[in-house]
Amino acid sequence: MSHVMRGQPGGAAPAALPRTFDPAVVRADFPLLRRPQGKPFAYLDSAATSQKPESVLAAMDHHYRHCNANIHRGIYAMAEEATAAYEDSRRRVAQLVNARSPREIVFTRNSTEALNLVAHAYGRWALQPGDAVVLTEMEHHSNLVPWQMLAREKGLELRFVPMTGSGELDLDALPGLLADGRAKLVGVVHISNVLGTVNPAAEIARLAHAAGAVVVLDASQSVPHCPVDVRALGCDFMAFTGHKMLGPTGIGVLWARRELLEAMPPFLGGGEMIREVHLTESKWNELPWKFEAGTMPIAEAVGLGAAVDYLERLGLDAVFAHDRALAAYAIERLREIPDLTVLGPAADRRGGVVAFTLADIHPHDIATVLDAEGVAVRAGHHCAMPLHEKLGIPASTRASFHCYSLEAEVDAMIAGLRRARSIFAR
Amino acid sequence: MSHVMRGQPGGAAPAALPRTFDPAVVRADFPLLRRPQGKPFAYLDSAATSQKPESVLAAMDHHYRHCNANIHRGIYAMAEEATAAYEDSRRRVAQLVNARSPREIVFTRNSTEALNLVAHAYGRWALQPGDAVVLTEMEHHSNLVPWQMLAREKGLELRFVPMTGSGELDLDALPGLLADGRAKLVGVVHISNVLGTVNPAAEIARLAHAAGAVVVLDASQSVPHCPVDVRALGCDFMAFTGHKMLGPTGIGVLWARRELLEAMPPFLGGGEMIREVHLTESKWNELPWKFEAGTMPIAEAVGLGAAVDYLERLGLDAVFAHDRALAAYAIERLREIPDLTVLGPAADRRGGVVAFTLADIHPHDIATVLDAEGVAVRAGHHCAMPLHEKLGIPASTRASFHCYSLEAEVDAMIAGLRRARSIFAR
Amino acid sequence: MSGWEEIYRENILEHYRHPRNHGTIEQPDITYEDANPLCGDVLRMDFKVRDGRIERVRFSGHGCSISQASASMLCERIEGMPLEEAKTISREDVLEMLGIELGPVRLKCALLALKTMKAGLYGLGGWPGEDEER
Amino acid sequence: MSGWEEIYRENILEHYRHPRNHGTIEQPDITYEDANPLCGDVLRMDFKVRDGRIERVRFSGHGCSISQASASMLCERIEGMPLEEAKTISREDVLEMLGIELGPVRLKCALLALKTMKAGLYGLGGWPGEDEER
Ligand SMILES: Cc1ncc(COP(=O)(O)O)c(C=O)c1O
Ligand SMILES: Cc1ncc(COP(=O)(O)O)c(C=O)c1O
Repeated sequence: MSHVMRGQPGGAAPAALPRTFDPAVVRADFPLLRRPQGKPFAYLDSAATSQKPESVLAAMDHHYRHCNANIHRGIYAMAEEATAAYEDSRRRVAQLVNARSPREIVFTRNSTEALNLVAHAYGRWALQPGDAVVLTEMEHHSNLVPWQMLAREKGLELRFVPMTGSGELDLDALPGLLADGRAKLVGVVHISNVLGTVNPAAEIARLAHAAGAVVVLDASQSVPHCPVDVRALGCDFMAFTGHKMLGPTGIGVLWARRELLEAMPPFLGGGEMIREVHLTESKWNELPWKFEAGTMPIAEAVGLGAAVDYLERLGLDAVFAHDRALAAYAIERLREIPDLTVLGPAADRRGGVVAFTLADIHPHDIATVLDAEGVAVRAGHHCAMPLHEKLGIPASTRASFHCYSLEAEVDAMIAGLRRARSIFAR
Repeated sequence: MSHVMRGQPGGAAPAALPRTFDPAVVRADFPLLRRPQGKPFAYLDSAATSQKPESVLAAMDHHYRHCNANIHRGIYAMAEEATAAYEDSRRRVAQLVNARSPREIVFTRNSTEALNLVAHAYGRWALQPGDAVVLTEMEHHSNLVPWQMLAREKGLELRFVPMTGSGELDLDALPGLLADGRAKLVGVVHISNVLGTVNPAAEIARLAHAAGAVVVLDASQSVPHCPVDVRALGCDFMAFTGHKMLGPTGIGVLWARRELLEAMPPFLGGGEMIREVHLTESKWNELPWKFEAGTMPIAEAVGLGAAVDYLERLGLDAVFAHDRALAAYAIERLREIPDLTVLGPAADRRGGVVAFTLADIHPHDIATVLDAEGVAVRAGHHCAMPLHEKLGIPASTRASFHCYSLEAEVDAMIAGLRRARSIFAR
Repeated sequence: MSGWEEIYRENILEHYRHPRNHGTIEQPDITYEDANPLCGDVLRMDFKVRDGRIERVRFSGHGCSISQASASMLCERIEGMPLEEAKTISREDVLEMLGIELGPVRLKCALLALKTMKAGLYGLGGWPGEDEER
Repeated sequence: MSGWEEIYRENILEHYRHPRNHGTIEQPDITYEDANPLCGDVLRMDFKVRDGRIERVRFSGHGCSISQASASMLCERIEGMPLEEAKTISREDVLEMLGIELGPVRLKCALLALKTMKAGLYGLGGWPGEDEER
C-alpha cells in the first residue's frame, strides 16, 4: 500500500509518516466481525454506519451497570460520576478536532440534527430575505434539505457549486457565486459519501470568508476517517455523527466557533438549556448547554468518548492511509469487470468510498446478489439524489471501508459482481 | 399495600385487580441495583432517570454485536434485520399507548425534542399572532420554554391554569381561559414530576376540544409508570421519553393523531424524511418517517422495545399500584420528621413522586448528607422553576420510585433526613 | 440452492426481462405515480377504465427486478378485472405471485406496484389495510 | 470519619451559619448577579472600589452551605485587596479555602462565588482560564 498518497484534509502536513496497523488484527476488536467459521461476511457499508469495537460497547455497558444517573443535577456520587464521564467525552471530542474549548462542542442526535441546528438557530436568525446560501451539487440530503426549508421560509436564494465530470467541485465557479455579496453562508460536504471526493475545505473557507460568508462543513465522512483540525480548516460550523466513527447511534456533534454560539439564539427549548425560567420568559444557560435541551444521550456520549480514544490509538492518519489504499485497490479490481463505471475522482483524490454502476443492472439487484454471497454493500441514492440526477443515473452501488476492512472483502465483492453480471445480462 | 386507591390515568376502569409483583424479586433484574454486600445504595431518583433491566442492556448489546447496520436502505440481510427490529419497536410502543397505527409513533431524542417538534412543526404552522396557548403552572421546562420561544416569535399569548395550594390544577379556571376562543392549544403535564399530581387529562382534553384547541400531553412521568391509552384520553399530541421507562438514553417518542401529522410540515430536514430531493425542492416521506431525519437512534429503539416488553410483563397497573403505595408510605414516614413539609396533594391523588422541604436546610445539603448515607435523591428545582416560584421556595428535595424501589429505601432516607436536620439546625 | 437463486426465481427474471404491460397510456382515466423513498425508484401506472373494469393498464418508471417484475405481474393480473375486485388485492396476493420471501427493505420494492395501484384506484386518502402495506 | 463529615467540615458549617460580608451595598461601584442553572441558586455581589482596591464587598442571594460558605470566605479574603490581585484568584485557591474535594455538580456550587466575582471584575466578556471554572 506504499503507493498511496497521504491525504491531509484537516490541515498542515505532519512531520512523520503515518503509523500503520494490520486490519486483520484490528478486526479482532470488533465483535460483529468475528463470524463463525465458514460463514463469510464482508461488511463494505461503513459509510452508512461503522461497526463498533468492544471498548465502545464495554464503556456503555459499564455506564448502565455502574453509574447510570441523570447528569448535571444529581448531588449524589453516581450522578457526579455520570456528569464527569459525559463532560469528559466532550473534552475528548474537542481535542480530536482541535477545538479551542469544549464549550464549542454541542452534542446532538446525529449530523442531521447538527446541521438543522445551524439552519434553525443561526440561519433563521442571521440570514435575511434576499440573502443567498451556496451549497454544492454533491451534498448529502442532510446538508441540503434544511437549507431548502429555510430558503422557502425566509426567501433565500440557493446557489450551487457545480460538479465536474470527474466528480470534483468546480472551484473556479465559487468566486462568481460569491461575487455579488449576497451569499452569507456556504455549506459543503468535506468528503462526499458517494464519490469519496475530498473537497478543499480550507480553500473554500478562505474564499467564503473573503466574501463575508460563514462556512458550514459537513464532516460526517471525514472526522471518522482522517485527522480534521477545525482551526487549520478555518470553517465556522462543522457537523459529524457518532455512529460512523465507531461510536453508538443516537449521538452527533456540532462544533462551532464560540462567538457564533454565544451570539445565536438557542434551538430547542427545555430542561438543561436554561439558566432561569419564569412563566413567560427565560434566560439561557452558558455554552455549550444552551444548545442541549432535555436529557441528553448520556450513555451514547460515554460510548463516543471511547470511540474517540480507539480512533486516536489507531491514529487517524493511519486509518486514512488504510482507507485510501483499499479504495485504490478496489478501483483497480473493479476495472476488471466489463461495463462497470466507477464514479468519482482518481484514487489519489478520494477517501475510502467507491461507488459504481454496472451495465444497466439495478443496484438493488447487485446488492441482493452480493448479499447472497455474504457481501454487504449499499444500493440506492445514498441520500444524494441531486448528485445522481446530475450524473444521469437513478442509483448506484457503493462499497465503503473503515479500519477493519480487508482486501479479501474487496475480492469477495468482485466475485459477486461477476455473478450479478451473469444473472442479469439481458 | 391494600389501602392504596387504584389510579387509572389512562382511561376506563379495568375489571380485574392489578397483578402484583415483589419489588425485591424485580430488583434482581437490574444490574446496577445488585450492589456488593455492606454497601447500601438506595436509588430514589427514578423520576430523573430509571435504572435498566438486564433484558434492555442485552437487547442493545445483541444489536451491536449481531445486526448493527443502518436501516431502511440496506439490501443485505443484516440491514433487513435491523430495520425489522427498529420498526418492531415502533409497533410495540404503538400498542403500549393504544395508538391507532404505528404511523402515529415518531421517535425523537427525548420528550423535550418531541415537545419542540410539536411547537416547531405544528405550532409555527397552525398558530397565528394573537392566538393563545394555555399551559399550567406546574409544567416542566420542556413543555414551557418551547412555547415561550414560539410565543415571542409569533406573537402568541401564554395563559396558565393556576395551581391550588395543595398542588392540584384549578380546573375551574380552565373554561375562563378558553372562553374567548383565542386559545388554540392546551399543553399539560400528565403527572407532575415534582408534586406527583395526576392531572385529569381526559377532562382537560374534553374542555379544550369543545373550545377548539388541540391538547399536548407531557406524559414523561405517566407512560413509564401507569397504563396510558391515547384513545381513551382523547389528546392530540403526547410526548414521553425512553430513559425514564427502563429504556436507554437517546430516544423519546412523540405520539400524535395521524391527521395532524399528515397535515403538518416536517421539522428537521435531511436523509430518511424525504421521498424525492432535487436541488431546490423536495417531497416528504410518508408517516412516520417524514418526521425522522437522519440516522435514528437504532440501538436505542431496540432497547426501548425491550423496555416496553419488560413493563408489560410486570403490568403497568401493578407498577402504578406499587409506586403509589410507596409514595403513601413515604409520606407517612416523612410526617415523623419535624419541620418537614411534603409538597403536593394527598397520597391517593398522586404517582410515585414525593418532594418536600425540611426547615430552611438547602436541598443540596440534604442530598449531600443523604448521599453520604447511600441514598440518592434529587435536589433543586427539578426543571420546574415556576412551580417552585409559585410555592415560594427556591428548591426542594425529591424522592421518586419505580418498580424496583423498596420500603427499606424510604426508611434509609428517613434516617438520613434526621441526620441532616441535626447537622444543619441553626 | 444458493441464496440469490431463492429470490431470482425464473419467473421473476422472466418478467423483469420481458415485462408485460410496460409503457404509458395517452389520456388515461386514472394515472398515479409513486416513488420508493428509500432508493428513489419511481413507478407510474396508467389506467383506462370502462364499465367499472380496468380495460387497459400500463406501467413505466425505473426500478429493480423485484419492483419491475411485481409491476408486470400485477398489471397482467388486473387487466380486464372489475375495479372493485382489483381494490381487494392484498399484499399477500402480491407476495404469492412473486413466490419469494423478502425482508422489510426489499418488501418496499415488491409492494411499490400494489401501493401505486391502490393510491390510483382509491385516490390519495388511504385505504383499508394500508398500514400493513408499509 | 463518615462521608458527610468530609464535606461539612467545621469551617464550612461555621461560615454557613455565620456568613461574613453578607448583605448588599447601596450604590455599589460594581454589582453582578449570577445563578447556578442546575439548581436555580442565585448569588449577587456588590463592590465598592477605591484607588484600585476593593474597599467593601457584600454578597446576597440564596444557596446551599457550600455556595454560601465559599462566598463568605471569598469576600472575607478579597475585602481590601487590589482589584488586580483579586482577579488572579483561581479555582484552586477557592477549593483550597474550602478544603474539600467535590464532584463536577457540587463544584458549580463551590465556584459560583468566584464566577460571580470574576464576571463582575472583568465584565461579562469572559476571562483567562474561564473554561476551567466550568
Ligand atoms: C414531566 C416531565 N416532562 C419532560 C421531561 C423531559 O424529559 P427529557 O429530559 O427526557 O426530554 C421530564 C424529565 O426530565 C419530566 O419529568
Ligand atoms: C456526508 C454525509 N452527511 C450527513 C450524513 C447524515 O448523518 P446522520 O444520518 O448520522 O445524521 C451522512 C450519513 O448518512 C453523510 O454521509
